[in-house]
Amino acid sequence: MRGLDQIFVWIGREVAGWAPAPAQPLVSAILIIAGIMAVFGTCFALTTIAERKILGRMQNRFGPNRVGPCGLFQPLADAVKMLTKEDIVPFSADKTLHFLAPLVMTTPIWLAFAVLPFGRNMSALDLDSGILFFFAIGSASELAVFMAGWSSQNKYSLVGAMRAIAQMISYEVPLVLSTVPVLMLAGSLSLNEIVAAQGTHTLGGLARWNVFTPWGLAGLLLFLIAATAESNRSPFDLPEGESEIIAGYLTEYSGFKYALFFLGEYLGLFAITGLAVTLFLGGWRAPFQWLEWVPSWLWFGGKFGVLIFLFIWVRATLPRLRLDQLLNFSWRFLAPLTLINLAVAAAWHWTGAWESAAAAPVRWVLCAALIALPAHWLGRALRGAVPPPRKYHYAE
Amino acid sequence: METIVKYIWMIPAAPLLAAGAGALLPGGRRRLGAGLAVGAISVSFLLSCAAFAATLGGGRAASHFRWFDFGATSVQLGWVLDPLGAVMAVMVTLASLLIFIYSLGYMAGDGNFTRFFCFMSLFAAAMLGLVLANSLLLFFISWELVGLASYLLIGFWFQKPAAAAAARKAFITTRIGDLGFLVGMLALYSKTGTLLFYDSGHGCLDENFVGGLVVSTAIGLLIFCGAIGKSGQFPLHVWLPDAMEGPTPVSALIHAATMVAAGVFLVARVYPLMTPHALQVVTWVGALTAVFAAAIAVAQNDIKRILAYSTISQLGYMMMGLGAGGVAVGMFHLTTHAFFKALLFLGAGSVIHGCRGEQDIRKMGGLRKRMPLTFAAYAAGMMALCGVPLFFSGFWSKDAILDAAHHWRFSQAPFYLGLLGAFLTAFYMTRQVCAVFFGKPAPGDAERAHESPPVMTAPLLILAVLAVGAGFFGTPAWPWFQKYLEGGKAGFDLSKLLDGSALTVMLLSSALVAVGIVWSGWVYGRAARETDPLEKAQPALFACLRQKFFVDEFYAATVIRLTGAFAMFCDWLDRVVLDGAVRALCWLAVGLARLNRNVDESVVNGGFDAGTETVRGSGEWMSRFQNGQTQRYLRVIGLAFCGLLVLLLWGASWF
Amino acid sequence: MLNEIAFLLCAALTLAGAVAAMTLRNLAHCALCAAGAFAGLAAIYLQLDAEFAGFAQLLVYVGAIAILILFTVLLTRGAEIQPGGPAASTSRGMGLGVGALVTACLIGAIMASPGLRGHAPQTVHAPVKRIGEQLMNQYVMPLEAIGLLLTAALLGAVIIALREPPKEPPAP
Amino acid sequence: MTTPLAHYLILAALLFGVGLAGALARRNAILVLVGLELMFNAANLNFIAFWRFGPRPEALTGLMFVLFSIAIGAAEAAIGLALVIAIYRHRRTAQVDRFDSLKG
Repeated sequence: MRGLDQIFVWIGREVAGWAPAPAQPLVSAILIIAGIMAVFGTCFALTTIAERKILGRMQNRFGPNRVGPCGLFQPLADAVKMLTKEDIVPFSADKTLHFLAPLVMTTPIWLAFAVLPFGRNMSALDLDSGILFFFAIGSASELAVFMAGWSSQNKYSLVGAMRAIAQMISYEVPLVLSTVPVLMLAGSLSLNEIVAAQGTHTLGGLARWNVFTPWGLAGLLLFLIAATAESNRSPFDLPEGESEIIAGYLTEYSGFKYALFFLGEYLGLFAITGLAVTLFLGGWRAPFQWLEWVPSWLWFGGKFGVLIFLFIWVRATLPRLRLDQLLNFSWRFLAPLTLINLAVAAAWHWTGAWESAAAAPVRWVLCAALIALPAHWLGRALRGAVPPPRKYHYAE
Repeated sequence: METIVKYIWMIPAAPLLAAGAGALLPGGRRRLGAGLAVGAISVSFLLSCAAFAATLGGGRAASHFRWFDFGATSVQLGWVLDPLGAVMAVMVTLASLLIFIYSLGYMAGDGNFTRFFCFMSLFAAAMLGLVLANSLLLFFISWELVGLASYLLIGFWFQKPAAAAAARKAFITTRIGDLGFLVGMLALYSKTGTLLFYDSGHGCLDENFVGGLVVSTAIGLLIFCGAIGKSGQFPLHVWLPDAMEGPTPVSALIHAATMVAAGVFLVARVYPLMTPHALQVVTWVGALTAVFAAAIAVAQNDIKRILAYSTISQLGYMMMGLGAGGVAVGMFHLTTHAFFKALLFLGAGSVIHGCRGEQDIRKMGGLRKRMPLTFAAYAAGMMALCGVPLFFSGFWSKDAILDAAHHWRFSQAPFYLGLLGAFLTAFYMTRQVCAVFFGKPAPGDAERAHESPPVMTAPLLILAVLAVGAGFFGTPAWPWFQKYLEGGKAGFDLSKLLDGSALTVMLLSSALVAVGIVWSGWVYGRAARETDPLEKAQPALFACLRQKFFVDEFYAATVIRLTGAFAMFCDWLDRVVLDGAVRALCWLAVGLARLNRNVDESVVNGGFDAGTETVRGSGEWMSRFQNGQTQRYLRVIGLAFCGLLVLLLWGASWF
Repeated sequence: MLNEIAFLLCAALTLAGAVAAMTLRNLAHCALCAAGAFAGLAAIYLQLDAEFAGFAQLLVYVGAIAILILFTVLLTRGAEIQPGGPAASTSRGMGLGVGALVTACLIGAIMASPGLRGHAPQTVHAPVKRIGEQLMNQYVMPLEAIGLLLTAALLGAVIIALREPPKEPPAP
Repeated sequence: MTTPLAHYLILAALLFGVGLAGALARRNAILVLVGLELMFNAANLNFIAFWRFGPRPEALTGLMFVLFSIAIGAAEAAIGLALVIAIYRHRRTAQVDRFDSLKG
């Protein structure tokens, strides 16, 4: 089983070993890059079809089922369609920026995968400040969105871009802040070390994942909410709202460039899901000690899949928010709560010194209450901030 | 004792807090305001009892603190705990407590109930501060605060013009005495450099104090001036009868039991400063006052006024006792008097309350049946005041004074004056009791009189017990009180009662008292009400007595008229002489100003105009650089930076 | 050699971005070019082994300041619409002259400094942990001050940019 | 590591010059601010370079300075841009040579 766990590492080392010695680092790097691009490219394709199928199930219809077995080849058909479509550039558009925007959207996202540990010994780049790198890279997508919205010279595009940027900036605060407790307790910015910090086991062989602590659970929920907004997914997809601003900054894009945007968005989702898995769900670690024999990359993939399914499920469930609701939610609920979560993590750390056996549940309940009560109150305050329900004067 | 002295500041602090809190209360919170006052004074009472218990073994303890630095010297204030202060504190707090409780009933109908208790608490705090002060300065501060509280309470019903005038009169008259006190205090400070009473051998009352006899006499007399004012001694007694305009509990507490006794206490406190010469003056003043006031009391008709003159007279006895016999004699009478006089005033208050505010004894009568409890208590007080032998406290304390006066080595006159006073006291008190409680009720309010509520009668009865019992602590046979104050042990010896001179004095005074009571009872017990029998017999003398020997009129004719004339003269001086001088100066100034203006306009302005033109011109020239263009500023900075860089890097070789 | 090439590339990106940012007419292009220059600079930091500073530069300058500038550009678009007036300031020549002069001075100073030549860099390692420890120990006061400054700046910016409420309520 | 220190310094000087020239020559206040930021960055580059080539790089002094400087730069940009927006609201212009109310 050890061999299966390390099979990708082994393959990479063997392949690189055939190359002449000076070129070995380069070959190894190319192999890793190719591997990541292949895996997540496939992931992209599979996710599109999975999303459509799952949405279909949830909305009581079939979803795509014509191409290939059960419609599995639908992504290929879509790709062909996209690539053969006419690439329309508006007459008054800023041509350069219009061209650059999808590239700026997609390219940096690939870099973000470099620091994610996909399995044991399977991270492309073990950066000391990995998570900082991750967020620094992520900021490029905002520029891309602006470029797309601005260059199209279309007021829907511009409004969409403004909304998207406002939303991304607003939700970047809780996104980053919700990761801080993890960094704080792991004592490192390196993602590998964060996974290592979750590697020990506690009673019954249960892993010490962050999600099993009150602050970790709250952090994961906050992180997922912020991540949903950060990747412009429903219910926070109003910058791309088709019915309101005809897909926002994507209005003037078609064909290959549109596909690139699409790819960029999904890759962003993947990257951030991978980060969530790494930070809160123990990365490639097994949940129980006696499950360690399952290959680590399989664990990572499994958790990744569950979270992706969660995103799709949320998309099928919740309606789109209004802009003021969106911003209020970020600044008046998520951001304060992440700060409180920071304090809760500190309290958890301090109470770690409690000796007795009975202390563990007490500690758990105490910290959970510390985060749950503010959440309750902030939620109530938020409800008051929403304007009263609309009155219909003529349609009764 | 050393430990408790550190906490006796709490005794005055508790009512002070209550006063402060009461001042902040809204007027409607009656129960809370009164509860605060009563609670605070109860706390003080308990603390005082503790302090008293600590002093039973004798001795003295003091604690002080620095108030402020005054140049090189620091002014110290402090508290002292000794038998003198402790017995006074217990007496004050007990009387205050009883009178506060009594006031709950007496003042129940008043709209300013809360304010009343606030003022009363303030008074209690100041009085206790005075009693426990270990510094003449703190004593003086409390003394003046007591005066302020007295002023406020006399004028409590300030809607009545008479009350407002009485408050003013009391305040101003006592101020005259306080002026002497202040001067005496300053003289003492300049002489001794300290105002602390006891300071482990360095206080002004400690044994090693050496002062010249002459100066010391002067200081003692000046301080005695304050006592004259406060204790209503002749010739500054005029304010005390008028002070009866205040509510009756006020009269009982302040103007009978405690504050007016503060003068006596003052003399007792600074007794080591009193030279024999000074004490002689004290004795004479006391003796004169005792007879003088008792004589006036015979002819008064207002129930409270009679008691007021009686108070003056008794204060005279106390002074006489201090002067002739010493601290213990005076203080003993002070203590017993406090109880029975408070009792009498409260009884009078009960009577007035029952008669719906009537104060004239001629309009009362026959109240014995309608107010039995009040009558019983009042009779006890009356007999104590008269000095009915053996069972009443007044007998023992007054007798001690008479005994001391009998043994005075300078003169026998005070003794005879004292005997005369005792007779007069018995006479007027019997007259009053007969008029109020016996005979037929006068038509009007007296017929509908009713007994007071228990909240008023209960303190009366307690005071009656005290008025009777307090005397037994200082009989010649068992002089516990005297020995306690002087720091000795009292032995029980009945034979002292039968000691030659003491027995003589006792028998003599008892006989005089008996004569006074019987005669007065015979005259007034069956008289018709309209005209006083004495008036029919001696109209001239009676008129003289009724008009209080014309002292007020005398003051009006002399002091007040003189002051008025002097004020007129000052007015004239101000209007004619000073105004004229000022006006002349004004004209001079105006002339100078005219001249100045001319010079200014022609000479100075021209110069300045030229100067300002230059400044403005240069400013305009300079403002061209300040054109609001930030980029230009930045440019200049850049150029300057280049210049600086060149100068720094390559400039060194140039120089 | 590789190092030199990397430096030259990054330097070229930075300078080109800066020059473009300062010369282009379209404000949005200017802002994006400035972002490019910031990113190039971040790359140079990385090349200088200042990993943390490089990522911070990227996060703050590209992720935040560039976006802020873009937002401001969008919010003041009315200024662009106004006709007339050159893009450059009235005293453009003088400005350029002063800029060139300062640059010349600086480069002259660098050239004239003999101490700069032949200075071999030492190998350094600046792990994040040590940066954090230093921030929490030696530099804790500056850190707190910076936190305070940022909070003040945040509030100040919000207050300055706040739209003033209308003076008179609209008539009903 | 063969690139000499002087190259970094010259790059910083050029960046500074470009920023200064832009800040002096452009009319739009936003671009003036961008110029200022560029100058800021040039200074930061100098710090990093001197830290790297300095005698005691393990002290992290230059790095720390740059971190704080970046934070200050962010604050400066936020305030500056807010000011530009506020001025634009009042005067309908973002041209620096029109902001001359403080003219003497």
